[in-house]
Amino acid sequence: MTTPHSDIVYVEMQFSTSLAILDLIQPITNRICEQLGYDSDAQYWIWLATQEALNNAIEHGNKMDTNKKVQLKVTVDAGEFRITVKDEGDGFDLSKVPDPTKPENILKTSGRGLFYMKSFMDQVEYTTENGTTVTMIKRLQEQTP
Amino acid sequence: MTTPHSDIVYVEMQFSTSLAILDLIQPITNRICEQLGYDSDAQYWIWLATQEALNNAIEHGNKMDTNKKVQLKVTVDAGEFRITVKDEGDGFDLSKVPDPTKPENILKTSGRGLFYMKSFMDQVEYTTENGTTVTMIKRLQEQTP
Amino acid sequence: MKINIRNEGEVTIVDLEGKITIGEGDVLLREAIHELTSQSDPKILLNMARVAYMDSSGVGELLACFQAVNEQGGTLKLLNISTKIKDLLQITQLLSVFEYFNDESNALASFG
Amino acid sequence: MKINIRNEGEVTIVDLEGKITIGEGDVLLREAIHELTSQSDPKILLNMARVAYMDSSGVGELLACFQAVNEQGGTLKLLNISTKIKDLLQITQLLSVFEYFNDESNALASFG
Ligand SMILES: Nc1ncnc2c1ncn2[C@@H]1O[C@H](COP(=O)(O)OP(=O)(O)O)[C@@H](O)[C@H]1O
Ligand SMILES: Nc1ncnc2c1ncn2[C@@H]1O[C@H](COP(=O)(O)OP(=O)(O)O)[C@@H](O)[C@H]1O
Repeated sequence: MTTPHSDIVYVEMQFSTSLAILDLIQPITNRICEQLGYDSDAQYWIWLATQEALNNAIEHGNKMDTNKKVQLKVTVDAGEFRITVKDEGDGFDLSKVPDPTKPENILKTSGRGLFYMKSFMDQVEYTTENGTTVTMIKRLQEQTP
Repeated sequence: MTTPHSDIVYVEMQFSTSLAILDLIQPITNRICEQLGYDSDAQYWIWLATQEALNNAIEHGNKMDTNKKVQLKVTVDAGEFRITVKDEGDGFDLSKVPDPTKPENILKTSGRGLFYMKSFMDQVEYTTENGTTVTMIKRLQEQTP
Repeated sequence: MKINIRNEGEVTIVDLEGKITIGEGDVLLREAIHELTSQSDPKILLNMARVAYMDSSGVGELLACFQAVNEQGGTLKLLNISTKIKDLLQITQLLSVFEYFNDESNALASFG
Repeated sequence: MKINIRNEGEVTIVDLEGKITIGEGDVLLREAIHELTSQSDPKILLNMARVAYMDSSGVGELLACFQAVNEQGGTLKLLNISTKIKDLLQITQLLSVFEYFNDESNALASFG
């Protein structure tokens, strides 16, 4: 662990809808992962979950509309790494999202993002009000998958 | 130039006071510089100015208080690259900041940050209300220094 | 992503290098496979030794390629998938869908 | 930042590698110079060939070192400063304050 002085405990970002930003966000989540003592495996899965959430916000939420914005909030509190992604889309009905591991869905070429997010994070919560907000929590020192 | 589709035209960040974030912000300003067609020299000076503004917000504004936040906004509009840094400090009197190039100040070991910002950017403006906000503008395709 | 294509007898080995994610690599991969499936009965070995990262879009892309090749009466197999990619396929029940190898000559021999 | 110290006759060459910015390199540099100024009449050559980046804090640090060495009756000179660092010193009227060289043997010879 580094000294609290140099620790990053809170970063909030808002950016115009663009996939180009993803490569610039990854170092931020990685840096916080290191700070929290996650090994490189855990870092990998946390980034994967974060990327899936951002992809969904950009693609399904904001539908690539560059006038819309995506918000990302990463906070560290009481050993909990909390990642929130918010878009300006129409929301969706979580209960209608098919389970990709059901036999009839296994060979579909999409629909695994949410499943991965839930697999690699300790908690994933959705709210849809003025867009979609997904909050993902990773508790300290549990390793995935 | 890349396609507008992947362009980053707006990034806003808010983070807890920490110097550790600087390394994570540099790729963002660099990426936008590339997008705007600045060469690596211009990139270097734009980052230097940005870093000086962030250093001042962290050090003089928020006085390293990790409970306070720094806000950075980078926007691209009409070929103008605009960088805004805001802190939660007490502000200061710009007119009282000594000119580092005056003979009596040349050998001082501090006091050059603002001067560099003004040297490398086309426009630098300060407002002090609920903290300090510095806005720096770089117009497209003018090279520095 | 970089793609290199080599032929070993009847088998086409596609060496992938980089990331297979949304907006990066996915389209390139699709185009390369599309090209290869214009011939009949294609035998394709995707060498993923240098694929450092893949997300759900990448997994979807892999499946799309697999199915495109199958429809053409061909076969697509995987070579050198990392533990992490194996995990991604495993937890979505896809590991058994793909035939995969850790050794190029074994992989080539398997095409018969 | 990495610091390596070598002696060439009476001159101590300090090889710097990395960044001299606030919170990075500045303290290390200060400590290294502090160490060296404990001897009398120190002759120090700061080799900045591998200093890729410096901000206003770095410039201030350089000056602090310069002055600390002077107070000790010594001399501090610069070796291999990049165009960008030269620009930083130039526009703040500091280039004439420092003696600087592009060639190590010339620099060493200059200490007399
Ligand atoms: N932020 C979002 N806004 C709107 N719809 C979403 C959002 N995130 C997910 N969805 C919906 O949930 C579905 C499943 O998402 P996901 O599991 O990530 O798979 P995929 O993105 O491959 O479709 C999407 O197809 C979409 O309909
Ligand atoms: N964001 C800020 N909040 C409060 N004071 C500031 C801020 N930025 C600059 N200052 C004041 O202006 C002075 C000059 O700043 P600068 O030129 O960057 O040099 P330095 O940071 O080395 O002192 C600082 O010493 C400080 O008093």
